[in-house]
Amino acid sequence: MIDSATRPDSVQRVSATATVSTTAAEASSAARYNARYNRLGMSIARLTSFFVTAILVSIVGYLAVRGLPRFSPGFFIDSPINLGREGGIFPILVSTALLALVSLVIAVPLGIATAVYLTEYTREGHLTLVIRFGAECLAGIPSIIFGLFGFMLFVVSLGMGWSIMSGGLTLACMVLPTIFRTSEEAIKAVPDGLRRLGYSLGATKSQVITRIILPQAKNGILTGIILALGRVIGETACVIFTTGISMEMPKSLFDSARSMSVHFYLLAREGTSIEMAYTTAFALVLLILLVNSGANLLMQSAGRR
Amino acid sequence: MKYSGLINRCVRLRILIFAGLALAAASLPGCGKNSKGLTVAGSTSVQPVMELIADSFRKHRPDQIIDVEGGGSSAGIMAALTGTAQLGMSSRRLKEDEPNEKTLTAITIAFDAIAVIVHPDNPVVKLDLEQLRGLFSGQYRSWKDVGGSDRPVHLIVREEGSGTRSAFEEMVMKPSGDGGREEAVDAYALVQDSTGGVREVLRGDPDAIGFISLGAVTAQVKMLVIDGVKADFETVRNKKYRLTRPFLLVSKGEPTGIAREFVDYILGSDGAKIMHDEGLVSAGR
Amino acid sequence: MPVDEFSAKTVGALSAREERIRRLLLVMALSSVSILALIILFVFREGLPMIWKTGVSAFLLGTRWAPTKGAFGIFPMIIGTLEVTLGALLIGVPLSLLVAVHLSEFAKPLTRAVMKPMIELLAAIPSVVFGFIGVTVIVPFVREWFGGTGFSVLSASIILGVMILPTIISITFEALRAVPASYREGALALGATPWQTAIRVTLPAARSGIVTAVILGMGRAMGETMAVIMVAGNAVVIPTSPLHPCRTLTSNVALEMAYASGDHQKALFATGVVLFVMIFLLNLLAGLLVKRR
Amino acid sequence: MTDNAPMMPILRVEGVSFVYDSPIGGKSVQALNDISLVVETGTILTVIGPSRSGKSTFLRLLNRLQEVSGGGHLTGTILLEGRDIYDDSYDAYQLRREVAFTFDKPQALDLSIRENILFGPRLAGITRRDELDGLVEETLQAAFLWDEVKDRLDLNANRLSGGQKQRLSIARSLALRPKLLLLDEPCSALDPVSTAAIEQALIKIKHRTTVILVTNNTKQAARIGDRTAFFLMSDLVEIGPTRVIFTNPNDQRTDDYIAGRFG
Repeated sequence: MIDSATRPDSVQRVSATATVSTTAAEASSAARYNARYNRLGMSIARLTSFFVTAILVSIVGYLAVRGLPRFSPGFFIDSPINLGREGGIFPILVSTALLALVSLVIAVPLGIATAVYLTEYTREGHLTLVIRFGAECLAGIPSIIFGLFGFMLFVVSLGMGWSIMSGGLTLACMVLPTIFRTSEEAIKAVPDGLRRLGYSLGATKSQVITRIILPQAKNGILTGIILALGRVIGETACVIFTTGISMEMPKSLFDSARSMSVHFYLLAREGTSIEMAYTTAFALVLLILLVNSGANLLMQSAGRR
Repeated sequence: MKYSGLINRCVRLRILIFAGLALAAASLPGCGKNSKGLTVAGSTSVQPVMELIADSFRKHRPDQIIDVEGGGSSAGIMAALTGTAQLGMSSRRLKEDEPNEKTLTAITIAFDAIAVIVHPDNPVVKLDLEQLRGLFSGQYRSWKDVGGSDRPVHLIVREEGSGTRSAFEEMVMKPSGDGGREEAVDAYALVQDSTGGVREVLRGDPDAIGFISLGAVTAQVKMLVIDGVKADFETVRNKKYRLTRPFLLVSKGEPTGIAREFVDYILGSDGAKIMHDEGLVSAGR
Repeated sequence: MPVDEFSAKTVGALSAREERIRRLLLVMALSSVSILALIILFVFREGLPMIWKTGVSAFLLGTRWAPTKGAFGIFPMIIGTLEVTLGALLIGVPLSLLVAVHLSEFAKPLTRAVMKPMIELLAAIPSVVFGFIGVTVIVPFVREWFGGTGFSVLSASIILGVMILPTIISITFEALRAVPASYREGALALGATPWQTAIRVTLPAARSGIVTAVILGMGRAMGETMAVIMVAGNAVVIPTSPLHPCRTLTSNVALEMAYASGDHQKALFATGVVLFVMIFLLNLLAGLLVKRR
Repeated sequence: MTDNAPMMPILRVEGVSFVYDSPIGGKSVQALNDISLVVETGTILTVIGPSRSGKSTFLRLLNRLQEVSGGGHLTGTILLEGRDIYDDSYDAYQLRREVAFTFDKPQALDLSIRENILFGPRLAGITRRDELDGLVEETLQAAFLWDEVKDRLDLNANRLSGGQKQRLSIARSLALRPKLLLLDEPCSALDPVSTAAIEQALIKIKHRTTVILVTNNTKQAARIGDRTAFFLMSDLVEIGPTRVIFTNPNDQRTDDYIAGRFG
């Protein structure tokens, strides 16, 4: 029985002029109403969670159903034949990996270095505010604009042509704001006490950064990198303009290449082969599943030493 | 100290990358792509057939690297202008406002028919130009107006600037003869950015009508007879089917060396055969 | 004599190394900041002159977009972007809040450990795949059940609504987890049911995190290109009903960039400028809302 | 008020004043004015006084840790064994190894107990395995923590209780083999048992490592302080042998504070 002190909201709404004391009957009906309301609310929430998870399972399932018939281990080893209507996607897999590697090898150090410099070596001021704000706005810019920026700068004026290098540099510019902002948040989350503790043990500023702050912020930074990797692998418009669409196996970073998402896009949109499009999409989702769960494991193990 | 070693290496790594980045940016303006092999870039309508021709050309000249890129006609033309690609592919005539189009030489390599397609269940079989213009300008709202069933008309067009669309607008939306003003395509027309996109929409919507390259027509869609002429290899070659547009290769000055050889190969019998299989009429002999 | 964090000097070899590291970090920070500035300048240099040339009001409020014929009005697309983004939020936000509350407040640790990574996987699926599933599943569904061509604001909203779920769910989840347990215990101690606690106490306490989540979700919806192109129909009209086709600013750029040249290409950059300004205002709004706590 | 003591002083502070950098537009805050005192080697100096009397700031100036938490302007000199620690030629990072510091809130690095202790020595370049292991045992013994953790040295230090963490931070500071150990209210958050353990440890190590202990617990000062200094509103009111300060101080304000008439 709820004592009269805790007046459930429902009773207040029923009669705004009611006196403070409620009769026992009134209180118990409110209790039943609350309990039912509570069960209703919680079950709606649980239902929605299952619904959202079901959406995911059905997407992956749909891709699997449509993609599995043509899916064989060979798919990852052979090269595409006849515009990708048959054969495998080995060169495309390699190109995607190279593209991700080049873009992250450039964007990760730059992003973390900027985050470290702006949090540790400068005082909070107008400059840091402007930079942070600029990065946030850039993170919202659609990738096609980066695509054309990359095309004009790297492909044309720097003469790199359609190549993994141009694509990698463009994708690096695109994910740099994301990595910078997530790293900065992670570094800021490190309590100041740990910094002072480091200094009190005779560590220099760079030692405090490399031995205390970065290890402590590692999980946050890793999350930023995974987000960036997801975006790089999923990118199409920007990659078509900078890396090109050649299905040949790239022999150097300056050869043009086709990433898996672009391959899926061209197969699906040009209607070259819908089945192969689904197979590629299914392989892509598997790849991302691997990367994500690998990273989660890394974070879990790093979390509890 | 395992983790601090990792982080220290990270500092050295950064120096390495930064040097690499600077080196890459500095050393590259010169060499670019053309020093090794041939790059052909441009229109996404021309790219598929160019890819097939390049495949067979690679068997013919294995020592040469042929790189076929997409990106659209404008990107192709710009690539040809800046030398990023020796040959630019375009599915439309060079526009007047294109910069110094005087320095670009255009070589017509094939004629591509634009097929008007509908859903297989659509009873309509043929249309004349005037009806086609009426449909696409939004004048006729229902299939009943052109002899079909009383169903709303769903128009599918390509995006502004695409070779296929500008050719269609020139030949259909401009009333022939009295040189009247070109009618605008109905604003409610759905826009898809690729041949596959148009076909994909048509496959699923019985009330839709669109236009794509003849080569891209498949069993899932029905091609209409326009002005009494059915589009096929013959009617395109003898110009009886009037909805055609040229596929062009553009290059800065006359193509030379491997580029010249590739163009000759395209216009030659091998190229013509591949183009024929893809529903194109070669502009060669 | 100033005693300041930056005046603490070391002596000898150690100080040389410290200074070298500081200078290296400075150079890298400057280079990445200059890249950011370079991109912003690039978009404005290409796009801004075109806005002046067609006149700001003509460009922003014009309703006819025929770039090859010199008509540059992007008002229908601004409305398209706003409608699609609003639609996505109307679908995405309620679902996300319910899921986040369930995961953070009511879910058993096992269900949380299973569901959370799966939802995060949703974020990793490339937008092209979403777009394609949209065309093959959502569009026919909308066409049968609601009529019209199926390519509409509604289809785009559904697809974007699903795409922004992981972003909003995970950030809201973190915000809810950050609410100290004492808040919940306080409410429960006063006889509130778990549902009332979650809705009346925990959610309000995490308000600033939730606002950030919604703003980031909105940013993702506005910036999305590929998926929207495939399902929205891309007609340049002001959609007066959710079943009408529409074109968003980002789709406009991605659709025509391949074939745009001269003024047409500059007009597409101008669309990029308008988009940048809209996202700029969005982030400003987020900044104000969060600080006001 | 200067003070002349017979033994060779390890630390001499002459006319030290410190003004905090005012936040933009705010009024600058005088944290210390004209402090002069001497600390003998091998003794425990306890520093007492109400909060905001500047005693913590004074402590942080002795090993230049104040620079890390906030800027300010210092006048006067601080001599460690005769050398001015604020002279440009003095390596601040080396100073912090010679003058160690433990904080009021018990804190540990997200590492194992052993790695926490060895963090400082590794930075100082000590690499030999046996020397490192020796340091771990010796400092944990000195901090009265060895028996409780000797068989779980690889446990993450954050799993320890508040009292254990504080003793660990003392062991961590001692691992630097400092000449001087500064403690800023180490027992403010601890239970009496842990407080007693720490006081025992300080008495045991004082002959090798001189101790300066800032505390708001006057009884603790009375218990273990050889000499005591009383700070009030950024002034050094009085300094002298603990017995004198607690029985008949020269200054009435010291007597009032110790008797608890104002805090």
